[in-house]
Formats: sequence, C-alpha cells, structure tokens
Amino acid sequence: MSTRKMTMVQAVRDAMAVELARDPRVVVLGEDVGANGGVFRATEGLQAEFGETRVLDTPLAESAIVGTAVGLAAAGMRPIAEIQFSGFLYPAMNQIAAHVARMRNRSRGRYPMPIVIRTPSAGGIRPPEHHSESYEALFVHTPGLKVVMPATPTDAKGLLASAIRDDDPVVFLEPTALYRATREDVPEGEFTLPLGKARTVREGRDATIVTWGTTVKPALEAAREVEAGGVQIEVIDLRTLWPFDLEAVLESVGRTGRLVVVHEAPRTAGLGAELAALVQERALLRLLAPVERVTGYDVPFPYPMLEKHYIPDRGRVVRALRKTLEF
Amino acid sequence: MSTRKMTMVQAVRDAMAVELARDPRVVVLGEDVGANGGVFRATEGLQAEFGETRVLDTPLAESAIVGTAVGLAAAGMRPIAEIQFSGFLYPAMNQIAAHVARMRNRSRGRYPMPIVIRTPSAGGIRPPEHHSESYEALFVHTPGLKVVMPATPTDAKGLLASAIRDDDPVVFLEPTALYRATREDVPEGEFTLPLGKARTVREGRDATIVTWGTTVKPALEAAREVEAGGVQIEVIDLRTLWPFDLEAVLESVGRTGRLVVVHEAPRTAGLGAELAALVQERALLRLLAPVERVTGYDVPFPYPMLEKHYIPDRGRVVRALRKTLEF
Amino acid sequence: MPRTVIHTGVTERLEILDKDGRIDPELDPGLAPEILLGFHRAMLQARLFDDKALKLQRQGRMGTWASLEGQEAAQVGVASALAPEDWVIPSFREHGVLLAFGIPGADVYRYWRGDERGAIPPEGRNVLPPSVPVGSQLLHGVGVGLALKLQGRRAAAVAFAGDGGTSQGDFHEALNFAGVFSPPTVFVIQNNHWAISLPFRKQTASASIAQKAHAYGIPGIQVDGNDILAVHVAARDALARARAGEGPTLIEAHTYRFGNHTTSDEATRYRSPEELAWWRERDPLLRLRRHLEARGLWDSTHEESLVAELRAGIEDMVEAAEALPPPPPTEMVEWTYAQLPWHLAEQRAEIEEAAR
Amino acid sequence: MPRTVIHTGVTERLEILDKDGRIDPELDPGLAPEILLGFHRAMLQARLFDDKALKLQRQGRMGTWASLEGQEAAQVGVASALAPEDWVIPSFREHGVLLAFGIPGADVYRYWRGDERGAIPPEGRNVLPPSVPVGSQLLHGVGVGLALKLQGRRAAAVAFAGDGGTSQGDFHEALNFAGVFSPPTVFVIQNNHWAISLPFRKQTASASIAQKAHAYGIPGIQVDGNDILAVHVAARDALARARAGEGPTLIEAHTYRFGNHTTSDEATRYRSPEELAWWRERDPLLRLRRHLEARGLWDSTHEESLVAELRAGIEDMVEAAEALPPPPPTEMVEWTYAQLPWHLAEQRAEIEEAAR
Ligand SMILES: Cc1ncc(C[n+]2csc(CCOP(=O)(O)OP(=O)(O)O)c2C)c(N)n1
Ligand SMILES: Cc1ncc(C[n+]2csc(CCOP(=O)(O)OP(=O)(O)O)c2C)c(N)n1
Ligand SMILES: [Mg+2]
Ligand SMILES: [Mg+2]
Repeated sequence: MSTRKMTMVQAVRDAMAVELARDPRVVVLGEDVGANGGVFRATEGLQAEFGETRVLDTPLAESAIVGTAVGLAAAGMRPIAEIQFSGFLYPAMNQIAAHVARMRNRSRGRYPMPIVIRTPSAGGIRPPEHHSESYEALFVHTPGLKVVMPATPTDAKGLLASAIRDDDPVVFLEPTALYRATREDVPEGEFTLPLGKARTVREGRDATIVTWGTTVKPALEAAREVEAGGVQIEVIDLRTLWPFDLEAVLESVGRTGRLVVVHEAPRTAGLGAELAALVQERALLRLLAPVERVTGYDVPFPYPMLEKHYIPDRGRVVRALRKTLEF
Repeated sequence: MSTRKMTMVQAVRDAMAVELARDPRVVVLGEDVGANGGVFRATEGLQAEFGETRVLDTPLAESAIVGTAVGLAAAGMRPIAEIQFSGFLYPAMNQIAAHVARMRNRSRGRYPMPIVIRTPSAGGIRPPEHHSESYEALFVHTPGLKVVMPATPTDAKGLLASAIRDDDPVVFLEPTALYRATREDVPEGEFTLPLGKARTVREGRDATIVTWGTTVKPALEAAREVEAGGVQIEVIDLRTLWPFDLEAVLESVGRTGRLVVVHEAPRTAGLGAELAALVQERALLRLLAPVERVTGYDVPFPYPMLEKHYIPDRGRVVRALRKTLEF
Repeated sequence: MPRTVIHTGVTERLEILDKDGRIDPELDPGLAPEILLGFHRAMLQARLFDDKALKLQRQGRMGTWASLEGQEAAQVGVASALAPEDWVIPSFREHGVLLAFGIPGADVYRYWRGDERGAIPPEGRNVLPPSVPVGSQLLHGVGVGLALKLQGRRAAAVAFAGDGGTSQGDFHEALNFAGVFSPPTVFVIQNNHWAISLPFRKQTASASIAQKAHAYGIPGIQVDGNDILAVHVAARDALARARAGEGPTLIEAHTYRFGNHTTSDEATRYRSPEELAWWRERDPLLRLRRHLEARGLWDSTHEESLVAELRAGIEDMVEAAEALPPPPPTEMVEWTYAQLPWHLAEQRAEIEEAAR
Repeated sequence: MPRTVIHTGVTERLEILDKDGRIDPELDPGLAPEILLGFHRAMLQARLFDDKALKLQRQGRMGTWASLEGQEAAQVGVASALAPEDWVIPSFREHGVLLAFGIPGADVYRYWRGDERGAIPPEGRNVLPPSVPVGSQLLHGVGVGLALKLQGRRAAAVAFAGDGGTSQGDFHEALNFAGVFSPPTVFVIQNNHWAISLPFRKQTASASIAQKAHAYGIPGIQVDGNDILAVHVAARDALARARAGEGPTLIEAHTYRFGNHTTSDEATRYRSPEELAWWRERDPLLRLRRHLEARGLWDSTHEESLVAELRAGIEDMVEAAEALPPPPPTEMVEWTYAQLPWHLAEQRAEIEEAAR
C-alpha cells in the first residue's frame, strides 16, 4: 500500500476525498467548508473537486446542518456534517439526540442514519471560549450514537473512512491540537480501520493507562518518566469511545491490576467514570488499587491564560501513576 | 409547623406560590403555565394569583424560555423556567450549558444565574415518545449546574424552595410518575430542605442501595423482599444529584461493603457510573463486591408497550442485591 | 433617496369554497365530481378514524391520542395533491394525511397504542415516523428535499407543523435553508389557532404565518384551511413548482381543532364555547357536503351508506391493530444500531433474564 | 374576496450622510458640532484600538482578535445613543461599542488576552460578557429587557449580532418573544456581508435582514451602517421608543469588515479585492471626516494631534492590561458556584498540588 506523509488534518481531508469519490451518496455540509476549505482546512479543495452539490456551504445554523443531514440520510444519502467546533454542538443537540440517534430505532430499521458528525474538539490551541470542549460523555450517554476520537493521522484517516461507511451515526471528534502536531506515513487511497478496536500504544505489565485524543501524548510521556523507576506502563488509546473496546481494557487491567484513565473532559460523569465502573464491575478482584482519573476539572474550560493548568499533563499523570503504584 | 396533605405536584405548586409571594424577583415562565396551569397543573392558579407579569405563558420555544431566563437573571430576577417535559430540554441545551451554567464563571461573579429549570421527568406514565426521559447525567456532567430530583411531596416542596432561593442554577427534575402517586403531610408556608443532603429511607447493614426519583419505590420493595432472607438493606434517596452527598454514600457503603445503584437513565456514562467510580476510588478496600448498576438499557426509552420492561423494577433490583450479597 | 423602500412583501389568502358550500367561480379549479367525492370520502374517513381512536382511548385500548377533528380539509387537501413518490414528514397530528397517502390505518393505531412498529411505512411509501419534538421535523423536510434534488428525482417533500411549531428555532432554520438551497420542499403549517392552551395571538405578534415566508425569500400563502379546494389548489401548485425545480413554498392553512389538544388535555380550561361554535359553523366536512348536495352529487342516503362502509373498514383496522401481539421485551434493543454491539448483547440477555 | 391581500410589509432604508460626506438636508438630525466631533473621536479610537490589538496579536501579546475595522459607525452610532442605565449584550466583535459605552479598553484587551476578569464591567455599567455562540445572546436581550420592564425601569437593552447570527434559531426565537412580550430591547444586526467565508446572499435568500421584522410584528429598519448619522438616529429613535414602553426594534446596519474574520482567518481566500475596494470608498471614518472638513470643523492638524492623543491612551491601556499578573491556576474553580462545593474544593487542592 502506498503511503504519503500527512498531518492529521490532511488525513481527515484525504479520507473525505476518497469516500466522496468512491460513493456518490456521500455529501459534505457545514459552515465554511466550501471555498474556505473549513476553518482548519479539513475540506480544502473538496468543493472545487466535487462541486457545490456534494460539498455545501451552509448558513450559520448547527441545528439545521444536522437536521438537514437527517433528511438527507433518510432519503438515502450519507452526509458528513461538519460542526465548526465541538462547542457549537449544543445548538444541534436536539437533532442529534432526538433524531440522529433515534431514527433507526424509531422506524424499526426503515430509516437508518449513516451520518458522520465531524467536529474539531478538545483544548490546547489557546482559542476564545467554546473552542476547546470535550463533550464525548454526552454522546456516549446517548443511545444510538457511536463516538470516535483519533490521536494519529493514520487513525484519523482509517477511522473516518470507516465512520463514513458505517450504517450508524458517528460523532467524530478531531483533536485540534493534533491537527498539525505530527506528520506520518498514511496509506493513500481506500483505507479503513475498524471501529470499536483500541490501540495499544505501549506495552507494560505494572499499570495501564487508558486515554484518547490529546492526552495520549502526556500519558506516554508520563509512562516513560515513571518507567525510569523500573516499572512498565501500558498505554491504550481507546480510539472508539463508544461502544469501546472493553475486551482490550479488561485484558490489560487483568494483567496489570492498576488503571489510570486520562481525559480532558470534566471528571464528573465523564467517560472515565464509565471505565472505572465497568472495570470494578468485571475485574474487582484483580484491582490492586482504585482506578484513578486524571481529567479536566469540573469547571468550564478556562480561557487561554489558565488553559495549560486545566489539560492533564505529564506531571499529573505521573502523580496518578505513582499513587496507583504505591497504593 | 402546620401541614397539609399534598401530592407531589401540589407540593411543587405550593413551593412556587410561597416563593412568588415571598420574593418579588421570582417569576415563572414556560409553555401553558398560565390559564392552563401547566400540563400537569403544577402552576395551577399561579397566574390568576400573581398576574401575567409574574407568570408568563411563553410561545413554544425552549431555547427562548431558558435564554430569556438568562437575561432575566442577569438583570436581577429569579426565574423559574418550566420545560414541559425533560425530553424537550435538548432545544434549550445550548442556553443551559453555554450560558446558564457558565455566566457566573464567565463574568467572575458579576452575573450570577439564580435560575431553576423545572421539568417533568422519567417514565412510568405510558406517554408518547420523548415524554419519559432521564437526562440527569448530562447536567451532572455540565459544570456550573446543580441537579435535584425529589421522590416525595415533602422533599419536592422543601428542595424546590431551596432551589429557588439558591444563587446557582438548579435543574429540578420532577418524576411525573410520582406527581400524584401519594399524598402526605407537607409543611405549609415557608419551608426549605438543604440541597446536597441525601435521605436515608431505610437503614440496613448488609448492602446499600443508592437511588432517586421513581426508582426509590422498587428499591424499597426489593429491600423488603430480600430482607425476608434475614439480611438488612440500606436505601438512600440521593435527592440532590449533583453535587451529591458523597459523605452519606461513603458512610453507608463503608458499613455495608456492598452497593447497588438504581436509576432509570441509560446505564452507560450515567450517574451510576460516577457513583461506582467515586466509591471504588475512596472505599475500594471496603468493597465486598463490585458496585452493581440496575438501570434503563442503552436504548431510547421505549414506547408504552415495552416501557415496563425498561424501567428498573423490584425484580431486577432483587436480582442485583442477591448478586452482590452472594459475590 | 435617503429614506427608501427596499422591500415590499405582500401576502395573500386563498379561499374558494365558502362556509355555505359555494365555490368562487373565478377560482373554481374545475375538479371532476369523482375527485370531489374522493375528497369527501377521505375527510369523512379521517373524522371517523379519529373518533374511533378517541373511543378506544376512553376504553383503555389506545394511548394518548391527538385528535385531528376540524383539520380534515387541511390534511386531505394536501395529501390529495401528493404523488406516490413524494415524501411525507409529519408531526403528530397528521393521521388524516397518512390515511389519505395510503398508510394502513391499522399501523397508525398501532403506533399510538405504543408500538414502534406502527411507524414503518409500507414499501413504496415514504413517510417518516411522527416527530414529537415540535418543529424539529421541518429540517428533515429540507434534507429529504435536498436528497431528491441531488438524486435528480421528480418528487417533492412535504413537512408539517402547527402554529406553535413556527416559534421554534428549527422552523426558522428550515425555512432559511430552504430559501438558500431551494429544495423541492413544501412546508405546511396547520394554524389551528392553539398550541395546547396558547392562542395564536400570543404565539407570535405577526399577523399571519404566511407572511413569514418573506423573511426567507420564498413564496408563502395563507389558505382557508377548512376549505378543501383552497388547500388542495395551493398544495397542488406548490408541489408542481417543487417537482419542476422551482423551489420551496410555505403554506399556512387556517383551521381549528375541534377537540382537546390530546386525550390528556381539557380545552374548556382555556378557550370559550363561542369560539368553538364559530369554527364548527365552518366545519370543513359540512362545507364540502353542502357543495356536493347543492350540485346533486350527494344526499343523506349516500352519506349513511358511506359512513357505514367506512366504519366497517375502521373496525377492521382496529382488529388488525389489536391482533398484533406486543413485541417481545428484547425487541427494544434490536434496532438501535445496525449490528448489536457488545453492551446491548449483554443487556438483551438481562432483559431475557428479567422477563423470566 | 377570494384571493385577498392579508398583509403588506414595507421595509425602509435610512441614509443621511453620503459617501462624500454630504448630509441629506431633509434628514439632517441637526446634531451640534461637539456631538459630531465626539462621534469622530470615538470611531477613530475604535479603529486605533483595533489596529493596536492586531499588532499585539502578531507579536504574541494578544489572543485571537476579531477586528471591527470598517464597522466603527455601526458600533459607535449605537453606543452614542445609549444611556448609562441601558444594558449592552454584545457578540464578540463589539469592542467599539464597549469603548464608547465606557468600558475600560484595558479590560477589553485583558479579555482577549485570555483572562475572564476582562469581562467584568465597572460598577454602574451593565455589559454582559462577549457571547461566542453566534446568535445566542439575542435571547438574553429579551430577558434583560423584560426584567427592566418588570422592574419599571426607564432603560433599554441592546443586543448585537451579525448577519450570520440571523440564521440561528435563537435569532428567530428572540425576535418572536420580543414581538409577544414587547420588552424594551433593540436588536442591532451588523450586516457586514460576510460570516467568515459565507457571503450574505448565501446566508439567506431574503433581500434584507430588516424585512424579517415583519415576521415578528415588530418595527425593522435598514440603515447605511457606514453612516454614523443614520445609525445614530435609528438607534436613538428605537431606544426612545423602548424606554417609553413602545417595544422592540430590529435595526440592520449595512456595513463591511475590512479585515479578516479574526486573526485566524485569511479573507483573500474567499473574497475579491474589488469588493473590498468598493467598501473602502465607503469608509465610515473618512466619510464623517469629509463632512467635518467641509464644515471647517476639522483638518489634518486636528487629526494628527487626535491620533497622537488616542494612541497614547491606547498604549496606557496595553500597559494596564499587560501589568495585570495572570490569575493563579486555582482561580479557575472559584467562580463556578456561589459556594465552593466539596468536589471543587478537592480539585482546588489538586490544582495547587499540580502547580507545585
Ligand atoms: C419541543 C417541544 N416542546 C414541547 C412539546 C409539548 N407539546 C406537544 S404538542 C404542543 C403544542 C403544539 O402546538 P402546535 O404546533 O400549534 O400544533 P397542534 O398541537 O396545534 O397541532 C406542545 C407544547 C413538544 N412536543 N415539543
Ligand atoms: C453557534 C456558533 N457556530 C459557529 C461559530 C463559529 N463562528 C464564529 S464567528 C462566525 C461567523 C459569524 O458571522 P456573523 O454573525 O455575520 O458575524 P461577524 O463575524 O461577521 O461579525 C462563526 C461561524 C460560533 N461562534 N457559534
Ligand atoms: Mg396549533
Ligand atoms: Mg457578518
């Protein structure tokens, strides 16, 4: 398979270009996705290539973007709806939760919803308010949705392509801080990676970190730092946040007996809680220490001056690892 | 303190009547809250008593109801916004999460949001779609909100009065199935109960059930059934769902070593997950069995024909209790 | 030059058949008698179907029911202009549209008895399930219309809402998208003057809903919604334009619900018997019957035998609806995803265990 | 009777000062020279303040910045009609409104440097923090207006949004509520013809935003938004009506942003230099200056000394903004609730530990 060096945002674009070319039912709609190529350039050149009927610049209305996608999907299209930042998912929440997530169920399979809702997500780029949010737990808690967040260019391409081909709606969260953070060889042309499979980023036997998106990096850094002390830390990138790869998590924690979950979203009722709940439910007797959570705090994502104190960093993960190892 | 027999919906009405009379800043707004007295009669007669400027029948728009409440609160009023059913909170989600929950923080205290968002919630009355939802986890996960759900007429009155007086926004979930389920003596006139305090409904030493709202009843029934076998089950009604009474939960589980959480909302990333996460975090070594969750399933709340199979009932709680007791 | 008029928006109302059954000769669409008799049949069926549902509800054999009585012309007038390949995107009160569009009455009853399976339209008919969140479905009308356009189909989408629905943000976003993308979508607002207890004059300070079309640069028209001819003609023309690629239309059908909002409501709490009486004089069914009678096309014998025939058909629908056994409890987890994920496989087992 | 006109909505546009600085004598509001000079000063200050922010941003001393250049008349025209007891509910581009309404420039800079404390208005001034979710703040304008009305205050609320903001459901819901409840709220839409890369003609098929007022039964007017006199007069009249209990108004100010959408944007990707040049000829500042010069009230010497004076003031604002030390990390948990709940007390301790 031939590859090309791509950043994550290029990989995202490439996945859409390939799927638009492959399946005439695929359409892209959202704010500034046309001539502007998206505010992050994730749709750069797509309108020029596929025309204004396949790549639609919409008026500024998120509920309408998603609600229109519902109608498009009901009538046989496969829309990719871009929400400009995850902070602006809320105006579309009714369409997402009341219709996207339910239409298949409500119509007993007659009107499936093969919709991808792509949205730049999470923090780290020092933007104004509402541009740094991590809302995965809201969507995980909403039955009928799948939720994905890639942490590498390759995963972004393969998972987005799978999401587009999936017959169920997928909320696809793209970490803005990673859009241009690295370049790597990404397969060209058609390429998919299975949804629902975690990725073991680093193997270890003494503790497991489960994380995703922006916090994979500080987790790895923390693992390396702690390993200087002679222990081995396993790092799992969840990738698909729901339905997630519980098997991989349980297999790892079954071996290590210790789990630290790291995520940017606020802690309370976040996805870390679900991980903790499932692990204690199914592996209580294997747990050598409580499941630790290293997360954003339970406050609105702060403005740029304090943002770095909010996002879990290496130091906080190290502390949690030490705590669990010394329990 | 003189009392009067009231159903829960009467108690809710009474709390609003007392607070409207007590504080001229309190206003009620929502759909059909005027002449009609609310679709459940929770605002019956309030408009006649306090006038159309204190009790406002609004056009049919939830975002506007909450968004208007934000402006009212910013300018010194204390609005009580009724959302006709919790299923219709979604259109107001942006106003709730982006503004109600954040305005105090965003303005560094200059514009507090003493808003109560009251909404009939949860299942059991066999209505059409979207009239039975339990969305507490969404609000618990949203920093800046308090979340309350009473299970008795007295709690409804005392907690709603406190919510109205509270300087922070409170999402007040009223279980429709309990609106007229019982009548009890409720204090007349001014009466408050503190937010953040759980209520121990039944004491026991062998296992703890934590629940709220509609599922307090099946939890109690299950406790009684299991106790026939000689064990004692403690039942805690959480009442304030966030920030909840962790102390009470930990104290109880610290004694019993076993916890079953019962709620109607879908299981995954529900509030039960947070309870499990906190308890294993702070009392792992006391746990004699995994925290069990008895919840709604991870599907949209079903239409009336299957609703009784969705809502946790005595049988399912009994099974969970047996499982935890026999672990 | 300085204080200049930049826009003048004129909004019209169409009435053809007056309350006494007389047709305005200039506007007479000249429909054949069979067509008019068909309208009458469909409206009568809708009314009897509705009446039966209310009776069943009182007997505990039906769930919450939203009555359409009084709105038969507004519903049948639109449905009668549809082609089989058109899409219907209903709200929760459009039983009359569904019946006239060929949805089995038994399915409609099933749905409102609390069974999701009642929302599956027969093959060859495209009707989205009733949308309960008021106004939200209008956006689906935009999306369906856009899909039809992209697919190059000569078909249209009709999306319904009530007067209350026009207050929702989604109404605005749908009509604005429709103005911009010009899908073959017809928006039909049945303005029955009440949204539960809120009268239209408190729903908006606008004099009409039709005039809101000017805010979106699309055509809008108000029709006497109790006049089957006016509704039919407006819908027919709007649909023809839509199918011809000429874009969306907003139709406001002025009508009234004779009954309670739903079986959970008590309309006497908020509206006057005089108002109801005023509207009952404008009963859409009576009006057409008067017209047919005046033309010698109808009489009470015809009426009686048609009522008997339709009632019998409705009894069959009830029987069919009630004959369907409730789904097994596990049914509830089967349809949320295309393939059952691990957690729902586990939960299905829980449901089975609980049902034992 | 049958096909009748039920509504005619006329929408007007107001222009007073033309692009060459000539006043239409019939519409001349006859403002005193000091007032006009005040307008000029405020507009120039806004432009220099904006320019400085862009420079700071390039030097890494400012966060993302949304430039107001070109919209000075639309902003100062409204602000100059405000009374101290009025409320301002801004979007994210209204720096010119804030400055002219008496908000310290240092605070505005602080806010956009990424410090929540910059959003606290001085005592006696009521300005809500910038609202980033487009359109959502218009509803706050309704609520504030309603509160003022309930409290019997003779004050008004002014809520701002852009052309893009009018596509949001919240715009619709706000204007509809305003029509129904008649709060003393003025909605000011700065139609700068672009919402990031979307031109106004793709934002809506409506010919104007002003005409949308007819959908809500409230007065609406379009003004030349680069004409400080037209903006001021329209705002003054709307505010007077609001304070007198005569209800809300929608004002559309036709204007243009000369710069990029924000410092993250590159406008040449989507719009032509010709369009920009056309609008630059209609620069709101130049236009007033031409007028003042023609009346002998201004010349280049005045201009130079005013620029120098304003620049010095702006340097002070920068200094004050930069002098404020960043808040301690624990600050982030202090303001979410009136009293710190247990979980945030714990998290505060975590933050302290992490900062060590
Ligand atoms: C978003 C939303 N809010 C509230 C409700 C509750 N509700 C159901 S019908 C209705 C009134 C609808 O009025 P209208 O749109 O005029 O339609 P009609 O009932 O008159 O047919 C309300 C408030 C709902 N279904 N959806
Ligand atoms: C709800 C929402 N969606 C998207 C955005 C991202 N965004 C910020 S400004 C903007 C364009 C706004 O255009 P307009 O309303 O015309 O105001 P202008 O920027 O021209 O002043 C967009 C899409 C946002 N802030 N809020
Ligand atoms: Mg109605
Ligand atoms: Mg704009």
